[in-house]
Amino acid sequence: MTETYLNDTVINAKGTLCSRSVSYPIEASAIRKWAMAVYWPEPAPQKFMDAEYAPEDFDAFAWGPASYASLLPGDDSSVVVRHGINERALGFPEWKFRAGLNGGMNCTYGVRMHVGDVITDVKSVGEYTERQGRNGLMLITQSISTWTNQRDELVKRTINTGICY
Amino acid sequence: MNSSSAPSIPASAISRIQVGDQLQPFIRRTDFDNWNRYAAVNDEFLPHSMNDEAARREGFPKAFGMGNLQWSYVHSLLRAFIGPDGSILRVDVQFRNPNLREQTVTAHGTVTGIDGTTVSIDLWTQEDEGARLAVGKALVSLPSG
Amino acid sequence: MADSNISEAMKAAVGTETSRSTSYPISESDIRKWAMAVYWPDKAPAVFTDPAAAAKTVHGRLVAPEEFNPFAWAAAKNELLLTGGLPSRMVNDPDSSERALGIEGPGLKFMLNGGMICEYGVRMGVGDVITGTNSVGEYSEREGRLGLMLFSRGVSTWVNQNGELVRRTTNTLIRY
Amino acid sequence: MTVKVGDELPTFTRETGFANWNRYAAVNDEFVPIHMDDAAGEAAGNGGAFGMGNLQWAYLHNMLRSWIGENGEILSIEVQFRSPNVKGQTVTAKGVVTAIDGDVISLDVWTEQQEGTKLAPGSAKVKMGK
Repeated sequence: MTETYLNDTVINAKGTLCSRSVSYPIEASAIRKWAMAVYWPEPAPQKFMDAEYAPEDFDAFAWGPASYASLLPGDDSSVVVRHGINERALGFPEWKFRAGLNGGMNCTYGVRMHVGDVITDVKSVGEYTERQGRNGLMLITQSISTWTNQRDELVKRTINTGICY
Repeated sequence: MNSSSAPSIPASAISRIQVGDQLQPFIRRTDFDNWNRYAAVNDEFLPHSMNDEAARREGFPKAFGMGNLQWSYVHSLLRAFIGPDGSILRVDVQFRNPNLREQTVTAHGTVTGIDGTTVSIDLWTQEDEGARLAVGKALVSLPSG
Repeated sequence: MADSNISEAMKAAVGTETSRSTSYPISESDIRKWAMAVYWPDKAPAVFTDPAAAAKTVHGRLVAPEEFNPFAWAAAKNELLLTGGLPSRMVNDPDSSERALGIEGPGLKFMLNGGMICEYGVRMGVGDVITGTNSVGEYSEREGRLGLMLFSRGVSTWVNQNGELVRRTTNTLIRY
Repeated sequence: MTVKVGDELPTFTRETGFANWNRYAAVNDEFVPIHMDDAAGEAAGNGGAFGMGNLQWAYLHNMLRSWIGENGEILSIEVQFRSPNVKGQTVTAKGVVTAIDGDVISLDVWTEQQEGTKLAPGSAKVKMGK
């Protein structure tokens, strides 16, 4: 039985900047397809077909970043972590979980994304906590993703919560 | 697999090609992974390619992939053969059998004729047991030299 | 039992232009994602993902894979040249191509993709706007393992913004 | 439009299954076996394939966007994924105004299935378009 997941390495990692990804320039075509998919089977609003700007939930890193760099010492960036953070490179224990669930998201929006914008995503470690649940001791993970555009304006800040047991 | 023992030909110049040459096969294990990605780019979301139940309702044992993806596999096969400076002039393919889930599909080609810098090729895709899924012909042109 | 599913009206319709579409300008990401999808799980060749690598080829720019479809997902403009109905891609109706022509279809229940022939002209690349015109191709039929099978063809001709032929595709639909 | 606490937003509804999920995977490159293969979803204990939390997230955004109008702004949103979105469910995104502070409107938002079970409850702050 695991007594705790939270060793000093995990606790002290809070706030650590883990990676920086830079997107390809946002294209009208990507905005259009995104809107078509999330509004399907109804037509997407015309403003998205015209790519006036992207829907807030648009992921500029879908289908991969243009460049990716780990910010962790000793990590050669060979593993591109799109969701969450590189726990192995952070030196976290190699937990063996039966399940990993998307626990939720929390997002604060700044300026909109437009065609031609290049987004930078910096991921950092949020708070790791644990809780006793039906399935035993659960680890609740948080990763924080901060997006800025080419003018350094905040686009969004997302906290992703994962539940592992 | 009739091509495994034959020499495979890299991206080529016309002078190095002979009738009878086999193209380096293009191989994919096929499943929802491939088909949904193809649907993604071609907006081709067909129930019988996304859902076993839907395929069974149409009388197939399980979900099957798009003919268009066989078409792409054949083009990938040809592109590797002609290299970046060659061109595909014409492709003609018939779909004979469904590409069922979990089959490994191999695209093959054999050089059947050379006329100047134009090469004719017989091509086909086959599943693990050797049954042909798509068969066809292509004309490509290679850089001289 | 009909001896033939090919009516006089169907024969007379061969050659008729049915619809025309104009694409949005082809973008880098359209090409990149297409190549990623069709080569997956291997990496797509750099000529489709890296403009610098593409510039070193005879094309001198990022060009799309030959089989790339600039009309996937959406077109900037769709024009029906006939009033009979939607283009066949939009609905799952074996008679849709005849319906679009305003003539009666053979009323066969099942349809299969019978194959396609494609002739290529100039390559498609970033920024190109493609105009595609669909027209009615030849009908034929023959007795096969599924009974009397009807083969109908649709011809699609694509040109770019300079009027150059990009490709001509003949699709065969098998109905039974 | 005058907004007051207790106002309910026009809903956004979708019948969900592979047709929606695979389209979403298409644009988000989210081709995960549990979302596209019943056997994989079953192995994960969900009785079959199930939809992405990200798509519930998108549906909530769609609802908010249509309510706030062209010039409105979504300031923040937060959801928890409580229950899987399984095949054949009709998912409805709903919202209700909980507070108004100047031009900032707070809302409870959630998605629910056809029987009223909440799949993804959360909250949001928005500004209406002028």
